[in-house]
Amino acid sequence: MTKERKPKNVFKEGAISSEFIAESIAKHQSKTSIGAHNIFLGQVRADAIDGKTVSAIEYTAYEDMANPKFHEIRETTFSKFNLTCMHIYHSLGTVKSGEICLFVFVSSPRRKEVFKALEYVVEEIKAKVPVYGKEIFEDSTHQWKVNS
Amino acid sequence: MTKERKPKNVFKEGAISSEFIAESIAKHQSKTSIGAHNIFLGQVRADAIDGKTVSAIEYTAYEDMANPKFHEIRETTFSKFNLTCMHIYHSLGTVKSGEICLFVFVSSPRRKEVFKALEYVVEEIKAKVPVYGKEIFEDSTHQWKVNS
Amino acid sequence: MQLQIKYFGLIAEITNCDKETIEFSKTLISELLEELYDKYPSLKQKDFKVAQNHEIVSNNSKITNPEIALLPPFSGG
Amino acid sequence: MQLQIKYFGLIAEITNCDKETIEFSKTLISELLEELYDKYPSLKQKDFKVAQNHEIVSNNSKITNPEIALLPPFSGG
Repeated sequence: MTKERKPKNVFKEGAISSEFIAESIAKHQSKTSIGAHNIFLGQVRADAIDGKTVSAIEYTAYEDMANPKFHEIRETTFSKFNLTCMHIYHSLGTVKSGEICLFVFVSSPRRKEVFKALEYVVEEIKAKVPVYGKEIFEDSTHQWKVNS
Repeated sequence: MTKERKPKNVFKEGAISSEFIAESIAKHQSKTSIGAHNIFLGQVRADAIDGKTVSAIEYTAYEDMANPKFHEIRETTFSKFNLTCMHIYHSLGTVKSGEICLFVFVSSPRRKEVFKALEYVVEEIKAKVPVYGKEIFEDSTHQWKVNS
Repeated sequence: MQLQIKYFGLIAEITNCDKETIEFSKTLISELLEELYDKYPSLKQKDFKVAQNHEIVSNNSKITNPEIALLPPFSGG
Repeated sequence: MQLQIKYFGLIAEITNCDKETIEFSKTLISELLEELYDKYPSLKQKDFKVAQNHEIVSNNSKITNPEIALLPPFSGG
């Protein structure tokens, strides 16, 4: 891929709405070389831990490192897979349980590519991007989220 | 899984709109055991074949067989993967290039499950469900779509 | 026995109809196909499978259901 | 040299601040960590990595940038 892509700000304040996702899908209808889209959505779970229930996650990030890391992941993914486009959005701040905190969207002429690419991107984000989730319980106590 | 799921009508007349997809996503915000959604969207490509461009696909199906097959795929997928829910919609009739003709939506507490489950469902649909796509060119000639 | 034969996709273009009822006195799918090949010779060159009771069946199968479908390769999604 | 140290997640709770500026006269990450362990003894029990120039670096690395970040395990997504 020779086309140059500029680093974008991946972060959005608060939850990612279903309307935002719909607009993003609709924008791709003019790209008629696309045959397959694959979308990953991370949703905040109301996990019960020691009798207390998670009511929200508060996300913070080392943004100066996270945005370049997201960009690096984008570039590597474009070089590994035949994708037409890719979009990544991650929440910062408070996201309530049931709301969406991560939106990854890949598109390609062929379906085999999007399956491989999407899983790659999501795993890379989890492993390489300095984002922190603070699980807030209903009684306002908290614990730091650990990815599994 | 002991919960019984009734066969649904998977088919929708015409293209699947981004608003419909958004509503489907929004409905899952009350299911707070979900941590990960994975969505596959099939979009009609404006393929150029022998100098002619596909402007639409007209879908027909052996519905009496297709709906039970979709149901069978749902049941098998639920038994193989730890999913909270699954939705499948396929277009019948005319879907223009750039529009969406297949919408598969799986949700689980954990992301690893949704990646495996979604690819499984999509491949099963392609292989086992009697649906036919007639590619309509701009000059109104046509050819029958072949899946790769 | 009266059979209703359903045709789909490219096959329906060859038969020029989506379904038809035929009188059939033999027992196997392969025998039905022989009759259909007589009626529509260009069917022979085409790739399709036969479904009975909404399942793909082999040509050696007995006909047990009055509805038989001729299914060219699927192209959904 | 003046260093700005940034703290995140659980680490920022231990240091009770998101960032601080410290005067540092040695050369290695490991030497910086010794000073931080003196200041925040409970840091020693915690799992974290050190980033310089927005990349994870080993404790043997030389400090070349005035911004250093202490990063506990990531939990995005």
